[in-house]
Amino acid sequence: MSLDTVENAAATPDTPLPWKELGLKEDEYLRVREILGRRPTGAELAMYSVMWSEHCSYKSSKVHLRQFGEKAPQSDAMLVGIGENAGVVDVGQGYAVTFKVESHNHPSYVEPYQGAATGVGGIVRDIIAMGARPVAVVDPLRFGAADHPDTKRVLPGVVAGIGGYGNCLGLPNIGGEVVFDACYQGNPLVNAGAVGVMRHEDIHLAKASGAGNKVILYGARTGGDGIGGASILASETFDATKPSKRPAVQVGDPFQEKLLIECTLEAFAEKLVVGIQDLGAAGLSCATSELASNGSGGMTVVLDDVPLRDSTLSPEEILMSESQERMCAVVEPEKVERFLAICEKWDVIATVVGEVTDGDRLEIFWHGEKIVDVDPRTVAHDGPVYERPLARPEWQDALQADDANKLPRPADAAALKEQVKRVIGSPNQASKAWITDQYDRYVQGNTVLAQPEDSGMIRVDAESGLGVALATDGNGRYAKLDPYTGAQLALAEAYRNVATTGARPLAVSDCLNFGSPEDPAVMWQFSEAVRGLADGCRQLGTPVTGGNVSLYNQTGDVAIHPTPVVAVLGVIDDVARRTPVAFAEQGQLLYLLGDTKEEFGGSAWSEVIHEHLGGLPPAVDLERERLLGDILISASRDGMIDAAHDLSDGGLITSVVESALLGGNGVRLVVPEGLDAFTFLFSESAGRAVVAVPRSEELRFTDMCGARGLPATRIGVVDGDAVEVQGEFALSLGELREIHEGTVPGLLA
Amino acid sequence: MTARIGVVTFPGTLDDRDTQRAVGIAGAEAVPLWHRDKDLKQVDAVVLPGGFSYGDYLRAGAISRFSPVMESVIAGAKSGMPVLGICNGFQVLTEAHLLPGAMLQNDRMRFVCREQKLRVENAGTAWTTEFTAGQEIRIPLKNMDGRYTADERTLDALEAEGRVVFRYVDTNPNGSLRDIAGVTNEAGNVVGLMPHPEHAVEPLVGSGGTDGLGFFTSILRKLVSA
Amino acid sequence: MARVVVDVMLKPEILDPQGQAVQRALPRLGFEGIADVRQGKRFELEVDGPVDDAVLARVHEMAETFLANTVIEDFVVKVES
Amino acid sequence: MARVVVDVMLKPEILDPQGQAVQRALPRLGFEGIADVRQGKRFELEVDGPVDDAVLARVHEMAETFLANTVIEDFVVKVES
Ligand SMILES: Nc1ncnc2c1ncn2[C@@H]1O[C@H](COP(=O)(O)OP(=O)(O)O)[C@@H](O)[C@H]1O
Ligand SMILES: [Mg+2]
Repeated sequence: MSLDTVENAAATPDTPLPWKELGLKEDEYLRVREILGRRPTGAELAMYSVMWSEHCSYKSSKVHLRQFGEKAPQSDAMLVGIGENAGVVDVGQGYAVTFKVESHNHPSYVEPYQGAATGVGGIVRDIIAMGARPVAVVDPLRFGAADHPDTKRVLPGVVAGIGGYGNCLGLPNIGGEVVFDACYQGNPLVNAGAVGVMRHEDIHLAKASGAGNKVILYGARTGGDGIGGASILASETFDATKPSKRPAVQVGDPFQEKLLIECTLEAFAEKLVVGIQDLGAAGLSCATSELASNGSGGMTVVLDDVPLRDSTLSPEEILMSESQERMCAVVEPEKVERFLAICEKWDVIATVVGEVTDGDRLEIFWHGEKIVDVDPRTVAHDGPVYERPLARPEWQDALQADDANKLPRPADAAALKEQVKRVIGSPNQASKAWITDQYDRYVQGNTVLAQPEDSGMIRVDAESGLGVALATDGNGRYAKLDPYTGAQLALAEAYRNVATTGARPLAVSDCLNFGSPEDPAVMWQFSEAVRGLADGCRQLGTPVTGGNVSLYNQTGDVAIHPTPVVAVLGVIDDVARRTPVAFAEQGQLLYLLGDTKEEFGGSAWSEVIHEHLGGLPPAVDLERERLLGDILISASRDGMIDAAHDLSDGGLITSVVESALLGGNGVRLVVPEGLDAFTFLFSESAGRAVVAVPRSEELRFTDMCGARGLPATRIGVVDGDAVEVQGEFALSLGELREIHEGTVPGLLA
Repeated sequence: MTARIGVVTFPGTLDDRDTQRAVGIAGAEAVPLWHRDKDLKQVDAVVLPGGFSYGDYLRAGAISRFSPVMESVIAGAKSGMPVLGICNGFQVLTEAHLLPGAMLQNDRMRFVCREQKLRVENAGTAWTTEFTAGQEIRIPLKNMDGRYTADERTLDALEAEGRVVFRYVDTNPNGSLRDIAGVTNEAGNVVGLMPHPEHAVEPLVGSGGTDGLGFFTSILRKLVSA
Repeated sequence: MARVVVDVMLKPEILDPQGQAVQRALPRLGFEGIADVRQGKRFELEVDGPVDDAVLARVHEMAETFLANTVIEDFVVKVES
Repeated sequence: MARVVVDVMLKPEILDPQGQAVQRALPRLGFEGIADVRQGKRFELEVDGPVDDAVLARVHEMAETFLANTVIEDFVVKVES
């Protein structure tokens, strides 16, 4: 097709365009025509189609996500809320922290290494775009069954990709999750999160203001990455079946991204940047339309000036390219030279490609002709919004009626011991060191806690000891049984993990992984999960600062378990006060905080021993979570406890074994009155933690719990070199270590 | 007057800030050096820190070795200036032929990050006098290309001349020949090792120990008493 | 024993950060006039017995399913003489 | 534009875990009869102008000083036709 200019489009209203092949619905295409008052040019169609995609426009999820704003608790900590590249919270002493989680699920299934690697790259650019220095990454992961052959293809590649990219960027990996479940067989979930730190005055936003300011594209050259669709526009025939020479897979270049981080931060430090935007999904289409629509004026862009890796790219393809490791900055004219000099210092290619105007149009030129002339808001913000039908699945009642509490329990002590071994050695409860040892957790020299601690913790200020903690959690089994409660349990667990290390939870980010929004059952799960999370955040006083939605995670008609992954960020005044997981001192007393009930729905025990999923998930009591958190934080601050570990999937026995193995010390446990050994060891009641109390602090600690009304039950002592449950069984640390640490290498090596 | 210790930044260097901090904690003055500058700013010693300079593309250290700053480092090293290469810095030193041998991908073909036990074999180099021979220390190790390799003759010579400075104990994490974790040149002023002493200088962060501090106090003592 | 070689290169449209890093370093080392560098892998396979069409077909299959990642890489099978 | 290829392989006496891992995996994948596998690197250089002896000599030097680490690797320079 010859160049499709704006003029040409106005003159040829009837030229058919491949809007369908680009993923637009007919009414959406008609909206575009209505907005423009003519047919779009090929380039305009390219822009609208990517920006109005589910991924970029949140068209199915928007109506639900609004609750995060509407129900947001009052929080003085919130500096930048939902809608920017990432939210920003105040952590005191003039520091601000930004954090976010994103998904790279589908690319990681196609090409595990590169898919996961570019996922890390994308989330880190979001953090830089806020003005922050990235200080850590986390990686919540979910794979198919541990023993499925395809898991052996996907998992090692994903882990190597996350490590390959993150390690090369110099970002410590401080936490994450690894979950195996057959429901993720064709849809692994590769979520990646990042945290960044800045001073308050360094916060930057994605907006282009000030007529005459220059738009600078810098970083990698633009290639034909991820533009399968746009290539149709470039062809004569609009033939979608023609094999595309454009790569379907993006290859990451972490070295380039490291340079991008350094030169961007240097430009920030010299106050050279008016507005900034990373290039992720939808590439230049997204960056230019968002920068322009968030600013005060319009923008012109000359596409011929974009540095290309592939000279055969058409203008439509350049606009849609998702080539990695690129950023876009708006810079005042007199500062351009200095900005370019900094890029040159870091060997980063930088080019002025456009200018902010005092109009209100985004105009894009190619070979001197105008090929785009749009109101940028209509591209970036006025995408379609759907109220998709939702319906509670008809199987939900039967699932909940299939009560896990009725499953046969171990008949005697020998059977109990056997089941403990099976649960501890099950892929989901076993040590993930084989995976996390592939991640650098020390780089930057500020890592206070990393895996396998309850939350990662980074020192922010070496003088004062100010630090931040981050934990991510999600349990798809719970959410399948009850999405509302499941989302709250994910929030509660991440909140508890942060508090267990002694940090005060401040804010939340999330990554909502679900099946197809066109399935009313999935949409119901989604709406319930969002409602649960929003209600929970209001109650706990931790606002949602941003997040990500990943839909269409399904194989054929079968969706994954609804999997809301929740990240909680906390702050600690002095990292010297942090509480680790390991039982480090013999003789210390073990206390169980919280109430233990018979709650086995969705439990690890029901999964491992009975391959069962049914019943109701554990009940949530967020006031109790808050009280537990307050106690753990006070106890850490006042030096009353030396170790703490939250209880979650796998129950008390799993947590105690982990703490014992990490500290290299055994424990003697006594089943508390009123509980049977089985429930004591395996129940997954929420709102609980186990703590190790020095004898000298026992009274002070139990007095505090008593005064504030938190049940604290003495359950044993750190002692010997075995995990012993009195009157039931004992397992030596050596045997436990073999079971716990041998499973994952055995599956993957 | 305290010693001035240069810390080089190549594109892709990661542990430069940590190394500067470690130098400062030891009581010396850290002087940042940039790869494009031949000027060593009159430093008394140089550290090449860890990271992925040039992405470790081609081979770890292979591209950095040709940078302008390395011309001066090579000249300085040959005339006795103390030089320490940590991880990627060690790789640069072997690529620059200031240290014998070469580094290959770990035998397990995965990145490895762990707390590593080492034995100090030579406490006489510029960077190890605060240790005693035979002492065991724990510092973090993290690398993809850490398998130290040289031909048998070279290895025998290194052993005979006491130029193996550190050896891995308990676990050989990357398949290094003869468990070698670090070596020195004939003069003992240039030392390279794979593990990261700069991540073990404060009790609270990194691996939690302070066994790495000895590297920096060793050089400080040598320079100040010289 | 005969040797069969499999050369695996990134597809031309795929970004090759390694090759680019090499290319950008060359002028600094005094090597001008190299317009492009691509870096790939070379596998040398020592085959028991003679290399006939059947063996080559098997190596081809091996390359396709295992040695190369055909999502991003192309490969060529050659008999080394 | 002409193409010059530099093949870089580990010296025979150097352990090649990547090659070994490939070799070990082959029988599991149903490929028998491969006695040894070595994995190396292949560089494709696009040269501006004709490839004469002077150019080849320069590429040779480039390989020796830069593309290969001759402590552990051997290399071969070839003109691709
Ligand atoms: N993919 C991963 N990357 C980094 N750390 C991980 C990963 N998976 C698990 N971890 C870490 O391992 C530890 C145990 O994980 P998990 O049992 O899921 O913790 P919890 O149940 O307390 O949330 C935690 O410190 C967690 O951050
Ligand atoms: Mg935990």
